[in-house]
Amino acid sequence: MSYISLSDNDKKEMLERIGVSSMEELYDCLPDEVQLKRRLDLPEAMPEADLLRRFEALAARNTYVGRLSFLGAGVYRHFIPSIVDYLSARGEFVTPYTPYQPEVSQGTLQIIFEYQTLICQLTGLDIANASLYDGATAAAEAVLMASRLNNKPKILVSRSLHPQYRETIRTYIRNLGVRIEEVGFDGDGRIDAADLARKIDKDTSAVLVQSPNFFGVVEDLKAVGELAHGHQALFVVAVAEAASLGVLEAPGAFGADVVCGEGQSFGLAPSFGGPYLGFMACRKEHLRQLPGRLAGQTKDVDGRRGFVLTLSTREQHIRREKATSNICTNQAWCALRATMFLETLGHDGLREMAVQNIQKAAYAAATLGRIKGVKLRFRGRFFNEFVLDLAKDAAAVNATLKAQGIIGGLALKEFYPELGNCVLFCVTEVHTKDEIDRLAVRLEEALR
Amino acid sequence: MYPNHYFYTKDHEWVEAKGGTATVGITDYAQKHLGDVVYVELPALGTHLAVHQTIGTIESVKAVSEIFSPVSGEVIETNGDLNGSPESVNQDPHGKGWILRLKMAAKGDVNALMNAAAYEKYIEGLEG
Amino acid sequence: MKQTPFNAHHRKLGARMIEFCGWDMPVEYKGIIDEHLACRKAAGLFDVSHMGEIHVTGKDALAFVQHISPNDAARLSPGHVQYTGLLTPKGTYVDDMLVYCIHPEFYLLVVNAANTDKDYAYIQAQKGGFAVALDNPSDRYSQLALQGRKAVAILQPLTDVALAPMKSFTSAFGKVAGKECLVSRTGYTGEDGFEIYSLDPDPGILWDAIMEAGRPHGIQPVGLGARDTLRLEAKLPLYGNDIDDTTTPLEADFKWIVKFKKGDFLGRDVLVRQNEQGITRKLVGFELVDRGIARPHYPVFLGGAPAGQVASGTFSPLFKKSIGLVYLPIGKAAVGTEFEIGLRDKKAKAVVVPTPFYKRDY
Amino acid sequence: MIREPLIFEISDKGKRAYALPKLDVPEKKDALAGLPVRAEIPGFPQVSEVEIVRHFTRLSQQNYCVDIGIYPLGSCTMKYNPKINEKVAALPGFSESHPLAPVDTVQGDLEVLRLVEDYMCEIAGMDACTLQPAAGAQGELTGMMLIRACHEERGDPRKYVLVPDSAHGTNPSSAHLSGYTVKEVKSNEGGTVDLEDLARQMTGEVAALMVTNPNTLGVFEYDIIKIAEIVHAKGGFLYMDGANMNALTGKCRPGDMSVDVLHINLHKTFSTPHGGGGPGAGPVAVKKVLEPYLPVPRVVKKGGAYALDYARPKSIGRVKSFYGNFGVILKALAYIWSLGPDGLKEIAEVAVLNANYIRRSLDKDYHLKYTAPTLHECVFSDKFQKEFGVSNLDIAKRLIDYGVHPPTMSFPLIVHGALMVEPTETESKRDLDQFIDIMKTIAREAKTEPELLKAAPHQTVVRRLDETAAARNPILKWEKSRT
Repeated sequence: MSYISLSDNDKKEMLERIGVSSMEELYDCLPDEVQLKRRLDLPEAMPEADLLRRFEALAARNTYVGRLSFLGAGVYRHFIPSIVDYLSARGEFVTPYTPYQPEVSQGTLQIIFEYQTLICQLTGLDIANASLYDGATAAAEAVLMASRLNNKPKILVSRSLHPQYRETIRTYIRNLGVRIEEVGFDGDGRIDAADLARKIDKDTSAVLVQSPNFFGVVEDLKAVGELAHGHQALFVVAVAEAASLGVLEAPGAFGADVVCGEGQSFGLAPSFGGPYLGFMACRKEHLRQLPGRLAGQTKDVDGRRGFVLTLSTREQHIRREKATSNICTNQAWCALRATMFLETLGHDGLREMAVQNIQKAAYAAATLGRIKGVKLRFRGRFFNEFVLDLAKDAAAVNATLKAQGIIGGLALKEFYPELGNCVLFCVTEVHTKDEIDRLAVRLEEALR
Repeated sequence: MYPNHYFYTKDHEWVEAKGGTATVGITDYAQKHLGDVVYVELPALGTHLAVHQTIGTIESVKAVSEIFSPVSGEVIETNGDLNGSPESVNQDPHGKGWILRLKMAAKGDVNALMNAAAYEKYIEGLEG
Repeated sequence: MKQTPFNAHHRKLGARMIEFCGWDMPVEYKGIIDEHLACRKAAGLFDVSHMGEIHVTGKDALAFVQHISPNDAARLSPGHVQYTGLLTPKGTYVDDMLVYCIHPEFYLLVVNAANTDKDYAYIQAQKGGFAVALDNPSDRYSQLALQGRKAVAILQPLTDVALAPMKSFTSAFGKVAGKECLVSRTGYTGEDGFEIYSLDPDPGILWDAIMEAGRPHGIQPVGLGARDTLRLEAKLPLYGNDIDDTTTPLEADFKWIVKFKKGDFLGRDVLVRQNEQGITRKLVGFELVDRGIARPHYPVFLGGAPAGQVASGTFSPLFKKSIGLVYLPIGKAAVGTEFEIGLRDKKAKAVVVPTPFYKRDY
Repeated sequence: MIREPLIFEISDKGKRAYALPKLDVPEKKDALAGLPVRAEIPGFPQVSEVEIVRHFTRLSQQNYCVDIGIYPLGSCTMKYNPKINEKVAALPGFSESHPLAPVDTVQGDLEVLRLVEDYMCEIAGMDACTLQPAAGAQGELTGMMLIRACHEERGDPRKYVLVPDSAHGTNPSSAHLSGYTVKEVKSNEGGTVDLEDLARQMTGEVAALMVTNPNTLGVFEYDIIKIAEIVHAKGGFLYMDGANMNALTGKCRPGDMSVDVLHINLHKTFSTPHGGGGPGAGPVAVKKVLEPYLPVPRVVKKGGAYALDYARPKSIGRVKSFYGNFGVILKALAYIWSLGPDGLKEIAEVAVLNANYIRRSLDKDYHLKYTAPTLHECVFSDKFQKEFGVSNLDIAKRLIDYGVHPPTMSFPLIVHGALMVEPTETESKRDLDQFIDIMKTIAREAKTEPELLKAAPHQTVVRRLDETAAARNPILKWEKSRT
């Protein structure tokens, strides 16, 4: 297949106009010794039909798909209304570049503006950027932002922050003279207040907690925020399951200075890990240190309302090495889907969806909790994920379930050795009662 | 155009020294090249500045430039009005658009700077 | 006659200058024995800017070095240095050399002054289909060798390179006396020490700074004369004496630089055969039992019959006796074997001894 | 055209676009008790399905895009985005797979990753590749971190990174985030790296040089081999920004030019859509020496099956969650399979043909500061038009009136009033000729009626917007009070 629109005749005429005799001659400006003298060693071109067959064969090897699964851990299945797929597939949304020319990008710009508004409403903060890569990088950018704001050297993060978020933060700060310390969790699965009090000091740039945290447990943000502010540290809240914001109080209401998180729950497919949507919001006074693009409202020469990318002096294409971040391309199309998703669910729909998550997870936890050899690991209240402590080796149990066509929860040993046979289960509105009951039956068998 | 009792730097700051106090701003030439100023980042009061140390940054829509202290001293006042109306840097760079006041550490600092005539000659050179 | 950037320094120090393969070089300053012992006991500074430096760069740089060197350059990561030979297809020496891995696609070869042009021509002839660029910037390189147990103490204050942690046969870039240099923990004396390469057009300060810093430590400038006695005590071979295009690394007792397993390289087939069939002669060290000094090319007699000639020989300033190297037939080469060397009028008794003659004790 | 209101302005209680299945588990009455529940989300919209469909359809009509016409944004490679790619990425077998699923249940996904890694290595002439970076800038950051990690292991991370003054702003920014101080290397009169300046600045304290090749002027660094030699001679690494790979695929390979590490933008060269500013993907390909430091996990093949290897002690760690923007990577694979080796060579050649055709056709009407031969793009300036007080911005805005998207203007910084034109291989001769005619017309208009240009655009849903006001008092979200 080829997507070229030139006829041989066109090529001939164009070469003549340019004044060269051949395509090769166009490359005379390359030294001979670097020119590739052979064909690339790649599969021969495929017509669409063959291509599709080959991909379907590959997809068929993903036997995960179609099985009943209770995996969450930062990636969630929520029902996506069909208009989201329909509308977001429009070429006018898929094939433009970043809206550098506002007069011909009002669609994208207004949608980013609406997106920023929605994120502010959900997080309870003043300002939100146009998106970042994903939840993990958003957390890393939040940490960098904090150290720019108060240039203190120490970051405290809860051990119940998503393990991959912690790893990503470590990578981002490794060369910047900022260090990160972990704060443990207590029997409720919440951040260990005593440990936090012990570790926080005047060198602490920020305290970063996730809520609901990696174990699904909802943190006591008020208490953590007060402790952080008591030491002139910034209070950063990460949200990995954004659907929770539909019913849980906005982190901003608890004094969060920065809220960062993963927007995948808002209309994005799991898609083996990406593309997702990092979101980030902060207070007005920190605007200048917020990374990423911003759409702003203004007027045109005739006084009509319009939208533009603004405050770009924070960005690398102007400030170069002094920029707030090196992020350039972000996840605009993912933010567009999130906007469509949120506006489709609407105020009530989002809340009902979130409540159903709580209800179904609670039912699942109760049902599974009754099984012999199963204990609910943490006492803390949770959103749509919960940790079960199994009497048998978690990996073995998961293997047994898999043989029955069920993908159980995430075995935590690999991430938390101290949680030996604990498994993190996720239940959302897409799981039916029958499916939960089926899991209960199989789990009981597996533990016998 | 350029007040005679001011002193000027190659980076296009001006300084007016009265008694022990120096008022600092950017020149008309600088504001013209920067374009519409949208934001001025001011230093904290009490900051001690050495000659040519960065005072802060001044931003237009598409450009950022740093402001350097023409003289050494302690910041005793900053022009808060710039937060609300940064445009005064464009409209009145040598007056209402002033940026900060320093308690001078060494009055002699200004001797190293250009007077109006020298500065005007200097920018002609840049234009050519 | 070519002059090194330090020529004036030598003359100022009243060095005795000679022509050495086209270069105006110092042979001695205070005297060979003084310089020799200073280097053994404290430190010596050598101007070895006459050495040859050859660059091998490009995508196939490693493959090419592997082709021309019997040692395994693939074991070198950037910053590492390797002693090896440059061999003819017959497995005999064109020269011996150091290979510096500066970068996986940039290697620096350091060869003998006497052979630089010959080596470079030979290496170019091997280029074939390799995607490499070759360059011979020898005349732009200056090189000083600071050798002796005090080397670290003398050099450290002058450089931002952390010397103590440097392993032997590694190198690092850094400033020495403010000049950009490549500092390498290598040498040709058997002592600890450094070889300092610079491409600076005006490296004179290097000599002055090192001499200055070394004075309290008892540093002395060392000429080519002592350089030869020092290297011989340490049994480091000299091309032209101990190795040449008639001898192979196996015969010269350098089997360890021949890595048969690494794949093909110039002379491999011959060396494989020689290795299987076994060598017929071998380079060994000797002491003169009778008085006198054995020098290169003096005839050697085994049981009265001529058996070649002395390769290297000199008076050892450290051991105060005549030592040297000689090729003897396998079977007649064991330690303790006695033979004779013709000194002009008489035959003097010599005995095969363990080598190296000198091994540093720190 | 009527302006489309903000969704919040048409929102009203009781409207619905979404209904949930009713709760099928026994309802727990006190389910919310003890949780910090919010009473409402102030201002959050509530509209009907029809309103949403029309809202977004109308908004879509206010966007220009590749599917509409030529999009000659220099260095952005706005080529056609094949529709089959979208279909492939949407196959449930891929889109529904969970990144933490047991590896034996996602072998298809892992093979996709491995294939694309291998293809990137073959196309770029490198030894190993990571697909984790989410975009070009993150690729740069990753690449610089690899370099730093390697230097660190040798005992000295070094201090500086050299960047040519023609480089894109993300280069210095990424180097800075990796803990390096950036030094600029001058461009010579030909617009390429000044070798003397490079040699002068390239010391043992310099960790790497970041070059873009062909550079942002579209000029190929003819001395790239020499450049690599100068950098390598001091133990430094050569980083190549692969933003302009579209000019090179199948014609030459960075690895063969002694480049040590480069990033490739799948959303440029490999046709994945820009989506109005992402998502993209910025794979990083390296030579062997840097492989040990690549982010975890690595996709490895163990006994016929693919697995994820986390046991990499020297790795810099993760740069984002999971394995990269998988959906984007799928589209790139579809593109590579569609085109094959000859197709990939053809896109480079035709991209260069189109760019040179435009350059040749307009070099009388628009000033070319640098006259060296160029590949996939060419950079004009507004020098001729400046005489009539017309700037590159005015030209850009006037292009919009003619239904064409403007070229890049924000860089390279070494060309004032730049108009960086990259047509890509996508355009037909008809579209190219049309663009050329329009540019010529505008050049004439600049002489005859400059005011027309300064007031442009005239035909759009909004006209020139007051960016100064937007920056002076930022309005970054809708608030009830305002309407």
